[in-house]
Amino acid sequence: MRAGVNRAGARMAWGEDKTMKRVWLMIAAFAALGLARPAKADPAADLKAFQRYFQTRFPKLELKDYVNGPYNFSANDRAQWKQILEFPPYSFAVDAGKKAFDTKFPDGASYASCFPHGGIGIAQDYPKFDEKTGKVVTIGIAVNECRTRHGLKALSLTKGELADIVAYMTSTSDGKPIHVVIPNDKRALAAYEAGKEYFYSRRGQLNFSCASCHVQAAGKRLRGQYLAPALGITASFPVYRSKWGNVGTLVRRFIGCNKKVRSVPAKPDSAAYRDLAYFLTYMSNGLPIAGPGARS
Amino acid sequence: MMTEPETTGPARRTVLLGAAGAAAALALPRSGRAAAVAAPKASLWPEAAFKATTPDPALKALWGSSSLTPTTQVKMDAPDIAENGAVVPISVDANEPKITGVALLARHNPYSLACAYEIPEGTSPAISSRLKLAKTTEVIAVVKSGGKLYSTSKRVKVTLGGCG
Amino acid sequence: MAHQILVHATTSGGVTTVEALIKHPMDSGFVKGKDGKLIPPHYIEVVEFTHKGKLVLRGFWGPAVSKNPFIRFSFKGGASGDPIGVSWVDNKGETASMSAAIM
Amino acid sequence: MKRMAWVLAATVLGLGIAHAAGKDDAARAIDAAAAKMKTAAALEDQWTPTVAAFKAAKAADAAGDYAKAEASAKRAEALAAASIAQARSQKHLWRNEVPR
Repeated sequence: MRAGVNRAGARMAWGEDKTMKRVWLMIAAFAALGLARPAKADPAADLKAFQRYFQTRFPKLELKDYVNGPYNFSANDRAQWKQILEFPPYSFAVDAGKKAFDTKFPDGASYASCFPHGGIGIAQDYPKFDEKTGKVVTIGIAVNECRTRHGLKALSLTKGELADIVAYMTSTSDGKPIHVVIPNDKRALAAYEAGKEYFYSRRGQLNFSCASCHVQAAGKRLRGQYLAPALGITASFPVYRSKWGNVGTLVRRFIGCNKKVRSVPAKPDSAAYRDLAYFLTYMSNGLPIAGPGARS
Repeated sequence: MMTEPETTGPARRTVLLGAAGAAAALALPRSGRAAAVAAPKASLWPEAAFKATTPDPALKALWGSSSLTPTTQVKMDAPDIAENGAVVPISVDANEPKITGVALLARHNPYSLACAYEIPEGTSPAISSRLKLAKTTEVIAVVKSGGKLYSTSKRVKVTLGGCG
Repeated sequence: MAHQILVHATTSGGVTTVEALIKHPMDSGFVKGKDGKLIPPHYIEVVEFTHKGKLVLRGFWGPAVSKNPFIRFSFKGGASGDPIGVSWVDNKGETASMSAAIM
Repeated sequence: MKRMAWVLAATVLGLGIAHAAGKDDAARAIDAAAAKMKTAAALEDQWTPTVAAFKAAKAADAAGDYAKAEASAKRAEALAAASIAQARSQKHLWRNEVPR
């Protein structure tokens, strides 16, 4: 009596059995039938469709309103948020970030020397595709690359000093339209596609994709809180979350979302998160930077 | 959904500038600045009032009375539902003459008294701050004027924050 | 760095409005840390605001005041450039103070 | 619905595998789980309960509770297998979620 039934059942559910494998393939093929074939990546067309999707669902919202995330959906929450923004809790982070940013490295260089325009007013251009390495570089990763180039240790990409620095840099881009560029380079397009696939793929034991919450269920309540639409969601990062009690980066939020659906998060500097940030931020192109932000 | 969506851009920007401007005057403790400001005396803190678990003994310990006169002259702005119980913005204002004290109490917090203020002459009783509410509770604003206590209260619902 | 105070004081129509954000954990003693143990209470007990050395507000705070406390109040008088003093003492005896000019 | 199916499948599989087990059974189960988990990780779809079950298996194994070690390892393997199936199906299904 060694759980024979269970094992058979298990095989069926796992899709390990050969017959089942065929069934899986058929299901997959069937699912793919209705769509255009996995065609060439067309970020511009995706962007249009993405923004149109939300504008059809929430006709009263203007594009720029999406940077206010969940606060478009509840007057009660919005009023509290506005009161908190009167003296925003991320002020300390911006202040500390500016001090760190202005501090010279031991070799005499500084963060400003690593960025175009001395790092001021450029946050809207990130993530960027680096043609040398063929990788996507988020603003946080760029800060770390700057540090290591000058003999300093890389910082945590999720919170603390790096989040403060990025918060300060982002504050100097306030209101500037997000301007993520996807060059006509196979590697850049592949990174974009990988980010897109990550965003829409269900994962974790709860079988949620990023899109399940932030596209399909956007504007709906999940345990008392409104889900922010994916459109505009990156604009407020880094963000001070009352729940955290400090400022965290976009990648910190990725990690949190992954854990929430019972999925082991990727590494903060992984290709998965770089590509996800690339795709997701690109989807908000044209919306104003509103970071650092404050959320519950 | 909100009928009048608006962005926060400009207002937010002002705030940031304000904070950054003030940052110039940012000071570290005991930094020996020329205009040194003396630290308050810890002994002033009304410990018994803050250790009381219900409003009545808290007010008795604080101001010697728990007899409240509800009035519309005391105004409190608090949300119907707290977005996050850890940070609930609450403002008080009052129209009574000669106000010398303002206090906020949350009936169902572990300790009811949240904060109390001494209002010297010339200072307005209008005070905004952010409080923690452990669960759904009546929040009571009390104002001390001419030896009497005036109050208003409001129930604030606290739900569990969900998304993680 | 540990004890920052941000102050924003403006004057208009003979009334000065003071806004302050004070960096402090304001641990209530009821919250568990990552190690599963309760974080001991650590909160500001008394905070004072002065205008040119004269007390304009004294606050008594308890564990129910939010982390990184914010306060806004106003008083009659005050002119641009006048010093506003802020100081606090917490339940562990730590103190911090600063002075900022009215904008 | 789909979500429920996954959770159910994973939960049902984790149950009913307890039996008298020896040290070798536990070791075999742990190895099998580790192998499946490696595949799941490569597909960027490891589930946190998989990791928890695997940790529990290792801990029980170290404590000499081989029956528990084997049961936990099998649960980890089942969960990893479910996540692999999820990841593989999503390689195609994700496109259905893209707004058009």
